[in-house]
Amino acid sequence: MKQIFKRPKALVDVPFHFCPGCHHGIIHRLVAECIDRYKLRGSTIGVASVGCSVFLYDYMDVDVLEAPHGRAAAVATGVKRACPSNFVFTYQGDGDLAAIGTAEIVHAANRGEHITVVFVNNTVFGMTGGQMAPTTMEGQETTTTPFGREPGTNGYPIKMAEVMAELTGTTFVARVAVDNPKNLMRAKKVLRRAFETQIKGKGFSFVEFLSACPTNWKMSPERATRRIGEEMVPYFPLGIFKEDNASGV
Amino acid sequence: MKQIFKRPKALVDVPFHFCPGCHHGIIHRLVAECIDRYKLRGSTIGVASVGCSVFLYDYMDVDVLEAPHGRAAAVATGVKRACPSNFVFTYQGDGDLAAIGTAEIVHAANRGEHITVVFVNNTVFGMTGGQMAPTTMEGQETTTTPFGREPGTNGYPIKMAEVMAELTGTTFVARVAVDNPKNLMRAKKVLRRAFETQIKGKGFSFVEFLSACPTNWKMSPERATRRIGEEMVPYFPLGIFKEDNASGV
Amino acid sequence: MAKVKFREERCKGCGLCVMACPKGILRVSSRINRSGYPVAEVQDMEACTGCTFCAEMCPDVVITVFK
Amino acid sequence: MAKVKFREERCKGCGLCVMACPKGILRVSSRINRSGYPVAEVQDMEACTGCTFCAEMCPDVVITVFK
Amino acid sequence: MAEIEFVKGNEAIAMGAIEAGCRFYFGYPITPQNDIPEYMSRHLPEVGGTFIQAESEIASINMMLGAGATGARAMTSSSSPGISLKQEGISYMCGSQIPGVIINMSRSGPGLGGISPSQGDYFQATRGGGHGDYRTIVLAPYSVQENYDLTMKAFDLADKYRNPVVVLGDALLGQMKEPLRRHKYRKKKGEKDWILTGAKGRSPRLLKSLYLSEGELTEHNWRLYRKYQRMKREIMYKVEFLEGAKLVVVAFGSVARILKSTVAMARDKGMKVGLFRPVTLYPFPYAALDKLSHKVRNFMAVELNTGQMVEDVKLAVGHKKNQVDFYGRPPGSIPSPDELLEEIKKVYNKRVKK
Amino acid sequence: MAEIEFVKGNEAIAMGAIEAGCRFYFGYPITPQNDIPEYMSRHLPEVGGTFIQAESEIASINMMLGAGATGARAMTSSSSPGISLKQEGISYMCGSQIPGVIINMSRSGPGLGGISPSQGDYFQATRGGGHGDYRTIVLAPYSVQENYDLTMKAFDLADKYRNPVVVLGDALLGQMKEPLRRHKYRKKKGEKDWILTGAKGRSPRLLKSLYLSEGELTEHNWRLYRKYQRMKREIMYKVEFLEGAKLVVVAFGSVARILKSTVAMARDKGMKVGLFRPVTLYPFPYAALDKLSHKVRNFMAVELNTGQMVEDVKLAVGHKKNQVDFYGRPPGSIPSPDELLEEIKKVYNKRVKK
Amino acid sequence: MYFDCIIAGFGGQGVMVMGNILAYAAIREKKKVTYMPVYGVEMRGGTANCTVVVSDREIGSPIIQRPVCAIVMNLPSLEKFGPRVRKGGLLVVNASLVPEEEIRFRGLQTLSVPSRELALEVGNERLANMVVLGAAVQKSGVVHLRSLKKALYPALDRRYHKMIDMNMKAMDRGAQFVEKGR
Amino acid sequence: MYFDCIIAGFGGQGVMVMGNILAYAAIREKKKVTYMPVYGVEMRGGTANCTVVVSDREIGSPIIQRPVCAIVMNLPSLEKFGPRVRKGGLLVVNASLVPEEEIRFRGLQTLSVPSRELALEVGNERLANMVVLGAAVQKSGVVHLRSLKKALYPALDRRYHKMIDMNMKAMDRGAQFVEKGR
Ligand SMILES: Cc1ncc(C[n+]2csc(CCOP(=O)(O)OP(=O)(O)O)c2C)c(N)n1
Ligand SMILES: Cc1ncc(C[n+]2csc(CCOP(=O)(O)OP(=O)(O)O)c2C)c(N)n1
Ligand code: SF4
Ligand code: SF4
Ligand code: SF4
Ligand code: SF4
Repeated sequence: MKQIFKRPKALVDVPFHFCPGCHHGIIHRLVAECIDRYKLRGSTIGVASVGCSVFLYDYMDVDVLEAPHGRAAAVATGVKRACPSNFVFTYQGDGDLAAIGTAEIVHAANRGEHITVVFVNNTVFGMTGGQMAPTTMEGQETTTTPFGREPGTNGYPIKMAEVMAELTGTTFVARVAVDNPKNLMRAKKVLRRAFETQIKGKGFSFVEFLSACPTNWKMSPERATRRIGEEMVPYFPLGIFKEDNASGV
Repeated sequence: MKQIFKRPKALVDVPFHFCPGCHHGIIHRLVAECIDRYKLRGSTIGVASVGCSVFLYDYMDVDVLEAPHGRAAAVATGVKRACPSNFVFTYQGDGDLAAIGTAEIVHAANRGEHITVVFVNNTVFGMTGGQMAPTTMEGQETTTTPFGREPGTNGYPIKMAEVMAELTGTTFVARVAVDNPKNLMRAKKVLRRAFETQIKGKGFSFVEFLSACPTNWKMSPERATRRIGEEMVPYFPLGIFKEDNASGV
Repeated sequence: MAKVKFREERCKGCGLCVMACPKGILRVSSRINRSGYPVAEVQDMEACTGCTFCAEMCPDVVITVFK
Repeated sequence: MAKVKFREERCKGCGLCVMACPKGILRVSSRINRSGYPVAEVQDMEACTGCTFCAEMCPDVVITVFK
Repeated sequence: MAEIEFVKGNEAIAMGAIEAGCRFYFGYPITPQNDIPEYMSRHLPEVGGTFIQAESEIASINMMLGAGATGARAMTSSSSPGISLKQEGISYMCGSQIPGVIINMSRSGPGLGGISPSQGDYFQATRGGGHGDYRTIVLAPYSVQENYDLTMKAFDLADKYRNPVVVLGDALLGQMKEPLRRHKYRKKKGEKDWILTGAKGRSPRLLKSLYLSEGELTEHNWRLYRKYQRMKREIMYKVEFLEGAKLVVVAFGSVARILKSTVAMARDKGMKVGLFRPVTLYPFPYAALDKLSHKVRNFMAVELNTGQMVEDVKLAVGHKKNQVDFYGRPPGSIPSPDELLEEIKKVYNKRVKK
Repeated sequence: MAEIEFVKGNEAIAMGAIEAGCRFYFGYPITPQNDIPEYMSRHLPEVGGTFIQAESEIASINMMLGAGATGARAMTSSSSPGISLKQEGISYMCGSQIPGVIINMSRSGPGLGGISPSQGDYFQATRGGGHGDYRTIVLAPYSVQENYDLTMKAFDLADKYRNPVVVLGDALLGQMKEPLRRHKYRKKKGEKDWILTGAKGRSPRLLKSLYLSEGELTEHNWRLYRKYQRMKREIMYKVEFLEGAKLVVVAFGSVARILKSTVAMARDKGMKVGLFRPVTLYPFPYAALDKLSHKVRNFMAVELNTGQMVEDVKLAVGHKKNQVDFYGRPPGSIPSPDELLEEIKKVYNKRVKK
Repeated sequence: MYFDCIIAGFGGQGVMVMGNILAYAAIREKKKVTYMPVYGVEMRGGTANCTVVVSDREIGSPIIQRPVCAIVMNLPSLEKFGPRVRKGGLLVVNASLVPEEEIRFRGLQTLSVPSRELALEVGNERLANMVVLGAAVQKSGVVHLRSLKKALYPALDRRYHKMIDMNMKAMDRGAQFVEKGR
Repeated sequence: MYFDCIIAGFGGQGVMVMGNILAYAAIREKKKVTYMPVYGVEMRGGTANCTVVVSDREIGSPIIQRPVCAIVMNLPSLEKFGPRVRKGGLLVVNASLVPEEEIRFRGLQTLSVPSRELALEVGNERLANMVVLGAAVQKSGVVHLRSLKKALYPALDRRYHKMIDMNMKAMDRGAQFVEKGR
């Protein structure tokens, strides 16, 4: 019998600190698979952000730099400009990227930095205990929207992939989910294209993952995973929003 | 004979400090005309930004608050939330709003704050001596792009009106120019609609003005004014990008 | 002929593998591992087709699949 | 019958009024005001239609128009 | 039991704020102070107030600047890294003389550091971490009750001096629970004749920090300087066990709280140790310490950092023949009363028993 | 004349940086230091370097953090309000031990203030305006030549200590022009074995500031503390007119430069006045001043603020029977040599001639 | 009087609520009290502990290096906090998760409570923490059992008030275990 | 030797370039020199001034309250800086923009240069600043006229080198005016 599914090599063999059923684990594995696939273990520099994924460096068998909250895209800009032949990615939550880090992601994208951004949208601030994120859905209860997010005062869930696609500087922009095997397989393929965008020197690539946070959604992992298809996908449609084959710059 | 054109009352009768041929003067006057038209002199709170227009308070006969560079939209949020029945506007340059202030404008817009944003895009940092702005055109020479803006390293001129229109929270988004009497008349009408949006409680309104900076473009006022139609308008199309008539929130 | 193997001490009993299995042969048992989580198990290994869905969906990389 | 009036000491000689005038009756003279700027002037007031274009375009609110 | 509640330190701050008339809160989540925005988001609407979770700490401080300019009582809260981001805004508020209350429930730095209590932000708070020659009043509570009381006081001081006021707590003071006695806030009188409300029936008002004409900014800075001097009226400190003390321990906030036990233990062992606790860190109680230094020769500063407030202690008493010793525990962990007793013993044996 | 150029202070900094091997510049425009980015944008490409005008000061410092982590020599520059915004990033760089050079050509605060020279950022620079218990080396040039030399030195120190280094100038030092003698940079030896370059053939490396396991962060902070102590080796200062001095004026940067004239004038008038100029503001030359205080009784700190460095002077010499006087000109204008002479006379007459 | 204790266990075992109830009970008895929680970084799992200090005088430090009493709900907590208990102090151990042989500390009073079994007797294994708390209070006498039970009202969220009866029973069962040795 | 002066005028009158040329001339003569510009806030218009200090010893302050010499190109500058010139110092005035009757300062040497007229003679009124500079140098003797002319090469941007001849002529004309009184 042959082993047809195994742990990617780039994923250090230690247990994740994530909560049961958290999709961060799946997304970490997909990133590691790509590092393996494109033989990037020796040339990758990862930029970890602040959020539940801050321990990225404990899990990825590559060089990692920790960025201040929200600034991963600026940090990655510095890294990539200094080391243009390395593969550079950021891994950021929706608080990190779409709230405090808005200016940094918009301008890194607009400059067309040759980096790959893995963006995890779980509609809450996970690490800090479930406060509202810019992506929190209308009516969703969080610890800072105890009566549900009300657009009149708290604004609307922001669609980052769409905003990114609007910027001239971006080359590849997509939104995926890993809530069922079908979506997950598609996410894999999309993530590969994002990696290839950078590897081929074509510019800025951005993949938004819809992700479950059972803990802060106060749902069972199963219920949380189903919520993605039921509530999130209708508002945050999946797909490739932009794929520019011109040689980036 | 009747006086058919006069200085608006809301515009304090002192000389502007602007350079000869700078469009800031025209735009200031248009704002003052709207304050007169809607009788807002006693209820307006203006938020001045940092840039050539920092002295807004010397010219507008209304209460004014000075915001730190880039933060006018956040400051205006605080003002408007505290004084919901006052008329609140910001007046910001493209360095202020589209560079350092990106996060603040995106999120004020996304929250649908009931404020009016007057955004002056002159493709440079005027006050600091003509450095590149996020809106600087491809190939344009500035003091920090001495060989012309090259998108590969400096990124692309950002189209703020389009980005604003993409956000669910905005009600009224438009781009105008004041480079000739026809465009100017249209700009007046558009600005009125932006004012009305707030007055009627319909939400966030945003008007981007294409504006000439003869000094830093190193052009005569006439040449600079012509550049708007020749170079800017083709890239930054004029028009109303969004007009939402539903009662804001 | 296929086989799935669970690295029990890593399992957090989230049940995403159970959701993913098209054959419905997985379940979260009442056995508790050292970390205090109930662990997933196969009820009917014979029926496994080796589709790897469970392994793909497992956030904690608990499962390996052989065929 | 229309008339434009210039508040000379405010003029900066930018010439935007000249550009705007559909009748082409304005020009920037060689007279210098107290701030050191050459000032705009009307060459042929008779031809003025009172369209207000010059006044609208003047960044320094130098011009008032009567009709 | 009606009036005594058992309350978390962070919540006491939020309660104090609302009681003192704070109706606007702007903040961005960060551990270990999230109970404050969470409490505010639930309870401000009940009193007609506004809670905004801003997109960042920078946006928060600037929203507060905006609300404060209209005369509203407003607050923002964060913890160390978030407070660093607010420095420019704080400098602007000082320059434009706009009041507001800033809570720093500090954690361990530098950088992301950790979420344990720390006093590494003493310099930042007392010397103005932002640019320019400004100061903010800094209040340092050491109990849940003081969290409540001093937050209320902070609003009065902010309005009185038209200046931001910082309440400097830390993870320990935010997380601990103690009984709290709420009391009614008595409103200070006084109109705000500088606020922006629209210039109806009056000439326009302006709040700014830019002064460009010759000499204007220097004059403005002198004005601010005189104001900071006037703030000395607000100096607060607490002393304990001073009778016959041969060694006075100087400490604030959480470590002063821990030292309360330590000093009691030392007294039990017959050591003549006293405790001096600055409650206002700016203005610092120099004069009081100076006065004390006529009676006591030996001082020991204890901090949860490698030496910040100790400089103020030296500036206060160092000009005489006094000894100022120091024990610092760098951010990352907290010493127990027993550990601190050991450190005090060392100094006591060296200085007093020698 | 070949090697002597007549150069603006800001440009000398940019030239020194490029000569010292700086190949990455990240900045955001702000008066009065725009010559630096402007020079860099023109000349970095000539040496294969990269200039980025970032979207903000925060982005700039974080780009520098990224480039510095890969071992590249990188710089950012700004002026007061922009430096306030970099404080969080500086704290992270210290925590993660990433080198980099930060230029602050400071202007007048608080808030937007004005663009005249000022020394209102002394506390921010020397005590860490950001959160946590960190320090950065601070170099204070006082001539165009020193702008050049000390910027070069800043890169070496940054690498040597794996720590950000601040060069603290101001509008005067940035705008003035003087002859400059450029000299070749001699590269310090030493491999960087901690940099991120991809883990080819080695185990992965990690640069971070988060330490959560018990005791880890305290230990990390002790390590940093010991490093800051080691920096004392780098202390630099300059003295003039010390022979027989009865009053020593202590000042740094632009005001020290102005005082050079004043003190010469005082000597001409027969007043025994000397000048002590700290060149490293952190670490501060406490020991040297202390030593001097055995010979001289009277000190006078002069600053372009209402009193910051004077605290360090007091900490250095205040424990003896010394007098420390102070003259401060708040941000907004600069005193002339004559005006300063008047101030020195007052002190001299009171202390020395009494 | 002065009493301090550390209560420790896995996240999810309800150690924080134990500390809270004890603190409220002390307040009922007009004592001074401080409560100090310590969480790990992870949202779920990891360890959690809290410190409760009760006294009739004003309380100094809310954190304690060497407590008079420790209540440990699992093995890692025993290992961490057991050795810290003061000589002559009280160590209360959740015997359902900690093997008897691990408990060997000299000079302490130890109380092993088979919490799971007793909780199941009362009706629900999730009441284990209340059983242990009842036992600890009965043994230490820091507050009256009566006060502890009354403290459930202010300490529990209103949503859980319907379960107060069950919780009281569990406390009684723990106390009874101390009295009767079973 | 020690010499310091303030050169002041409207933005656009070229006072900064005057200061620069003077500084370069001093460098040619192996003297120490500092140059300090002061701008207004506005990009255009407003006032501009700079201070040049020349000495054969190391220079202290680059800014000067009471200069040995002031060169004022317009009335506001005369009003601001005239009174500041040291007793016995030199005041050079651009007579084309400053009416003679405004110049009444005691104890100073004054030199009024009809710069516009002289510049027009040389061919271009924009050379007025060079005329005044030539006159000031001739009068004060701070540097040789020769050095001043040579200093045009390093001081002017290469783009303007084709105009160096004209500039030299203007300087000569200014010097001549001092010598001949016309
Ligand atoms: C400057 C600063 N502000 C705030 C924080 C606190 N903080 C840490 S993570 C986080 C947000 C986490 O949410 P997200 O980015 O969505 O990631 P998730 O945890 O959900 O994966 C916040 C606000 C911080 N560390 N630094
Ligand atoms: C924090 C901070 N950074 C930078 C500056 C310097 N600054 C002042 S105005 C400005 C940009 C001006 O450009 P823009 O907003 O386009 O307005 P304009 O002057 O062109 O009208 C900058 C960078 C500042 N004052 N504060
Ligand atoms: S809190 Fe949410 S995002 Fe964070 S690890 Fe748990 S489930 Fe995942
Ligand atoms: S610099 Fe440009 S934007 Fe500023 S006032 Fe002059 S012309 Fe207008
Ligand atoms: S998906 Fe993985 S962690 Fe979750 S229950 Fe299945 S095997 Fe366990
Ligand atoms: S537009 Fe106005 S300022 Fe310009 S030349 Fe005409 S009148 Fe003068």
